[in-house]
Amino acid sequence: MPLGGVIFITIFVAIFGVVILFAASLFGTRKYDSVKFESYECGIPVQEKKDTKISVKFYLTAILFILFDIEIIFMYPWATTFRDFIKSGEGGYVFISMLVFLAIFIFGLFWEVKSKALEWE
Amino acid sequence: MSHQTLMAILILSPLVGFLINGFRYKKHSAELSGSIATGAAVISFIAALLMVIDLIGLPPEERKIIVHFFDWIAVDRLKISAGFTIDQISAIMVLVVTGVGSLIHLFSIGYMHHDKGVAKYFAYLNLFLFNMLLLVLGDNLLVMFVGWEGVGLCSYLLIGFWFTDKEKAAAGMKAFVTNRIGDAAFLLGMFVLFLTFGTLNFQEINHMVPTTSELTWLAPITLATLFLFIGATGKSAQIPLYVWLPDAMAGPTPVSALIHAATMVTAGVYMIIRLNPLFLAAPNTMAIIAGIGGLTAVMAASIGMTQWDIKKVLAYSTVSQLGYMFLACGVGAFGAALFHLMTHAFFKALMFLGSGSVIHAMHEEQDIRKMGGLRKYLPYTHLTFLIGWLAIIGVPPFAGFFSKDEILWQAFHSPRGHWALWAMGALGAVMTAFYMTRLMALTFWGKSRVPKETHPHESPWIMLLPLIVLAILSAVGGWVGIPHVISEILPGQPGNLLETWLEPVIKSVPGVAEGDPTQEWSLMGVSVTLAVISALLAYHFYVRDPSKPKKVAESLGKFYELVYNKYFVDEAYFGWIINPLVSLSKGIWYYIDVNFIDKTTYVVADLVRGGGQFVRGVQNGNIQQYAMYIGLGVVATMTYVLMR
Amino acid sequence: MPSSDLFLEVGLSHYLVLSAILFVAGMAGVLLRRNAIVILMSVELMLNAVNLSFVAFSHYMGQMDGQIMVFFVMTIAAAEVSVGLAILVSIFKRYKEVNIRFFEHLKG
Amino acid sequence: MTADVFLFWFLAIVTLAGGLTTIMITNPIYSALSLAFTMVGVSALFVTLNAYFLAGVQLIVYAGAVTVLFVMVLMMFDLKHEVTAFTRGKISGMVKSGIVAVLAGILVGSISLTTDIFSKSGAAPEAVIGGDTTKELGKVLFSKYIFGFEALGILLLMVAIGAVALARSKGGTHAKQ
Amino acid sequence: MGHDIFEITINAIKLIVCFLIIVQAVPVLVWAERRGSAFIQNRLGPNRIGPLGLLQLAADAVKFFFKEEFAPANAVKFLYYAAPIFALIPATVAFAAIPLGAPVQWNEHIFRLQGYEINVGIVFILAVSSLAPYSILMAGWGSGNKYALMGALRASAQVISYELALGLSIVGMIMTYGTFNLSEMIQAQQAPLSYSLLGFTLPLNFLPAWGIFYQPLGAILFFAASFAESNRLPFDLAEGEAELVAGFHVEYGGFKMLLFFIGEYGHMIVASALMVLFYFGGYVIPGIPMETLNQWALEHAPDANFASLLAGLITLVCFLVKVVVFLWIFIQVRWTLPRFRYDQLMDLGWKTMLPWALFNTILTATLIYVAHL
Repeated sequence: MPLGGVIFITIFVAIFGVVILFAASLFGTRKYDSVKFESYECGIPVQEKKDTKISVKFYLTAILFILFDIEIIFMYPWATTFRDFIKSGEGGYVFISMLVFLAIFIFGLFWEVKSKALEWE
Repeated sequence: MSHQTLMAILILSPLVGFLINGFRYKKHSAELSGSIATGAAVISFIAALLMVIDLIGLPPEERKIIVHFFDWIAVDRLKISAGFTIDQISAIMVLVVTGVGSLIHLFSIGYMHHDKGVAKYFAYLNLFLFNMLLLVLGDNLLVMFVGWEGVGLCSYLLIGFWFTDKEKAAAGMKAFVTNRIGDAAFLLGMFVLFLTFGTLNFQEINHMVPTTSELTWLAPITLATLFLFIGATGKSAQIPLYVWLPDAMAGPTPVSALIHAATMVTAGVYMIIRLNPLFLAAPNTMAIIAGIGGLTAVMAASIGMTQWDIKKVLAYSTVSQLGYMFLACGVGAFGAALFHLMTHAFFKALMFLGSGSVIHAMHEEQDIRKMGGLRKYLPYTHLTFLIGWLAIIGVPPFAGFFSKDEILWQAFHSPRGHWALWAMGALGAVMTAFYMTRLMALTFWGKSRVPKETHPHESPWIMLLPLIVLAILSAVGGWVGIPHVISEILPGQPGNLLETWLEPVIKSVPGVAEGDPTQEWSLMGVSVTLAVISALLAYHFYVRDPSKPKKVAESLGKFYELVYNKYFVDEAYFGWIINPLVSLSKGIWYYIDVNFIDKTTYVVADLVRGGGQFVRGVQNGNIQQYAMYIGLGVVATMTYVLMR
Repeated sequence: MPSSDLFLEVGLSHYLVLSAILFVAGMAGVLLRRNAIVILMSVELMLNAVNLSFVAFSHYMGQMDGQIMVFFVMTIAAAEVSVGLAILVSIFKRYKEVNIRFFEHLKG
Repeated sequence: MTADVFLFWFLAIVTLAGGLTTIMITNPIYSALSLAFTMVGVSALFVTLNAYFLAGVQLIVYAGAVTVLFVMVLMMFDLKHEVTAFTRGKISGMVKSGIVAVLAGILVGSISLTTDIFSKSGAAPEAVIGGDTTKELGKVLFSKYIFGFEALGILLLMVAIGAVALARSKGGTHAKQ
Repeated sequence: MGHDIFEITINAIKLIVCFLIIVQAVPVLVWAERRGSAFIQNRLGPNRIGPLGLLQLAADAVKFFFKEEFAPANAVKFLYYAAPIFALIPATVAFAAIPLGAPVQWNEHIFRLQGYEINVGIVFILAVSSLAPYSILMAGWGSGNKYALMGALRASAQVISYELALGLSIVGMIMTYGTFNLSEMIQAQQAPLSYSLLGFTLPLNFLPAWGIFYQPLGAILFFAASFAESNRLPFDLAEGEAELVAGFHVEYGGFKMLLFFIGEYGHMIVASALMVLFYFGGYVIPGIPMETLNQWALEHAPDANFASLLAGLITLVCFLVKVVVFLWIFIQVRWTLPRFRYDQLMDLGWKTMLPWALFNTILTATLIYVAHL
């Protein structure tokens, strides 16, 4: 049963990671001072606030990724069954319906490019 | 080609045209956009023609092409397929829609030549055609409803096409909102039908209708048909929901011709004809339909006599003619209704396009007081308009005569008819003759009142061609439905083609007796004579008199008395007949239309607002509280289901 | 179902009960949490629960339709999250607030 | 206890734990991570039901995309002051909890009451789809549900356009602290 | 029951071996990378410890082990420690699903040289790889450092962007084989190559029917996207030293860092293995179909069991050789090409590779459809 194998290897790797991190922490030298615990910000004094300005682009990219990802996943069942459909004589129908879908996809992509949603800086 | 392919081409061709023009909505070339759109419409028309030819090839009882594309909705009992039907009824309709539609597309190329948003305009026009085809061809109420809503949307978009003008945008809004009221009722009707029959398919519903009529008011079929009829009054501009149509004239004139005269506004009539067995089973609804139809015919015609805007006159005329169609439906003469629908599509589209040509020539002037004598500037427009005029006032052998006469005869003769209905129809016909003649007289005849700075010019051939085609159709279109009494005296005795064609799909009213030919002849004679007299009267007043009184009074002092006397008669006519009639019309317009109907809607609006204020407390914006209500509802429903 | 079988044999009802509990948990999240993003997550949880029951029905009744529905539900869920989060981000950019109770001040 | 049964109970407990953590834990980031955990659990449950392809899609779409988006947005927001985690109002809180409890009772109760309809004896063994259902899924999707499929394509297009429009609405392109 | 325990044990051992392969490959790869890059840049590289510096990796491991263990004060401890462990899991789980060699038949038992056989292998591997952003985001957030967070967001945005191109580039390949199953794909690639279109057939018998000959564009796109997926140069924007110091693992050191390394190299190995599987015939020796090999093994081995074992081992070696070639390309590219700018990276992913992958999909579909007319 592959599922059991997947679960097994997952747990195994996790335990392996925990054990090895724990073991490494036992062996390492320890010379702590307060500076060592500061965040590394290239040596300049650490700004206490994590005053990060993050471009909305990242999240926009993630949204577009989700939407296009689903469209791509829709193509997978089609890709596996396309030959079967051709054999059963429904190839043209499925082919055309996929072309329509792809046209929608392409239009979306084209629109996003044109609306500069994918421009960085 | 298989029917499936043909049907797909027929329906999708305007959609493709819409998409192409929609994507290039910023382009300005009227020729290119127009050719694409017109091409799409013509392809549709050819496909429709091929299908109808196939249909004619079938034996009469099996004349029905059903194309099923896919299952649209399948939830429990509700099974809706994206299926389309061409049968005898929709064949006529689809030919009218695509044929007249193509002509109007062609006309638009010339008419919209200088407009900036021409690609957008043609895109909307194609979208309208697509939706209209859904409406006409759909084999169940839901597909029809999609088209129904779609044409409403396109109507809104096109009325407000010049949306930078606030009034025009408002007119679009008015049309949309008024239509929504009807649409809501239509939906309710659909629900009732589904509850009753468990299906929304036309064929199945028409099969399942019981043979006995329902006599009570609250029975399901009566209720459903009433709701559907309210929906139809919205779309087809009948009392009390007709108010949007005159305002809808804010749109480009070809739009008025296509949507607000030939096709969309007839959707309500078409729906009733489609479901004719259902409506026949509800005599109460039928009575209401006939009454409303007759009333609308008279009232709109009387309003039409007072208007000065060329398109408004035509708009009220359209409302009035639609009233005729409903009158016909109401008395069970569905064939006559469809007949009149068809001829009306021809001559009213012709007149609208003609008025478009006039407006085009007059540089966007629509006031008929500033026209007159245009005959010499616009010879072809005048000629075609003349044919339209002859058709609408019912002069034999033009198209309008046959269809209108059929309706009047049926209103009198049918078991569901009544002499009062006939009287209303005849009165409407008289008034129609009067105001149409008045329109002709003020626009084309008499002395020119055109301001000096305008130089009217005849329209280009691309606009004249549709006019000529439609004029021919208006002239001969009625010959497919010549009544028996007339055909008997004609050489060759042509049969009533339309009646034979529609016979398998139109149920007749139970208890129809054989008509008395003498009676039919005399009624026909009365109505035609009255109409001609009325037309002559209008001609007299508006062409002869306005110039004569002053000239005669000034130059011929001695004969003044005589002339005065002659004019005294005329003045008396004016004072006693026309002015009271005009003020009565104005009164009806003012008190009933503006004060009563509009105010009623305001009261309803106030009630709704008051209720809203009251309920508003619950809606406090706390989304989680809303979710809680939903949860409560779910728990309650589930408990109920489990306890049952 | 006899209690001895409850733990030894797994059937449709096991999956359905699991799905129901997950669904109700998600509903509790929607009703009780204050953070709008967490509410969206709870909605996802509910959708997942429904998906689970769809697949379970599909498996035990031998029909594919359930799985197709799951496919559709996933798509719609993704669309919903995209738009929902886009709205939340817009609000957050303006008001620095993700508390659901704050949102009631946004009514016009 | 066979391996299948063991796996079911293991996954059920794991998934439930993940789901409950999602709604109970006050830190939204942990909430999102445990949601991802739940998604993975549900995906594994799909595998026990032989819906291999759907399990993969569940991972790709939910765990790999939707929840990543949640995590990214939460990290972008960088919520300093923690929002009060739960509803405060006593009455509404009680009503809401009550609804949840009643609904849970009704659902579980009705499922266990109707269990004999669906139990092993009810469904014929051959009706249970065995083996690979992926191609089957494709075939049904592209014949019976082709309309829904195309409609979803358009939905996704609309959402893409809408999300971009929303994300670029007022407030500049940078989240300010 | 005894049989079950036997099966379970064998499977567990196989899985652990898969994991060990990944873990052990990393020091070798690090060494190869350092030596290779040194030669590319006309240097010597590590050569002090052991012959050719081969023991350098052992020394590194020991050094890592004795590094000081600490977490920054700002860190969110749980996420900070969990992130490196989560970096390991996707690569390992995905790698275990890859068939490394022909199945070995020992009496009635069949041992597949892979952790587990999954019939939707491609979807499984894609699904598991799609979980990679979590580790990155957890590390970036858990470190409590703004450079780390920026690096994490950049890295995850990059990974998900290229996941699109990756996912789309293999649609054509799936269409060609009509299956998600990796073993069936290898089966399909054994036959000699021949193109057929509209009834005409162009046999090219001297070549195997590898995916690369049917899907050249798809192969290029897939390979390029795998670079980005494993955050390697020229796509290692997340680490961009000049801007972000070291990306999401700026606060990591010692063994935690090593675990990230293992994860990254694991991705590389999986990507190379998939490249071989999809486009280069998998474990089959080019020009020698499995039947011929089995025949040969039967003649040279004492009995059928050992013949099967021999064939399995030979195919395993063949597979590893192929994978090593691609790993070397990974290393070669890293030290040849400069890094992209971030906007260039995103443009490449969204505006170049995605449209080309779409084009590839449509082209493949059309060709398949036309070929079957």
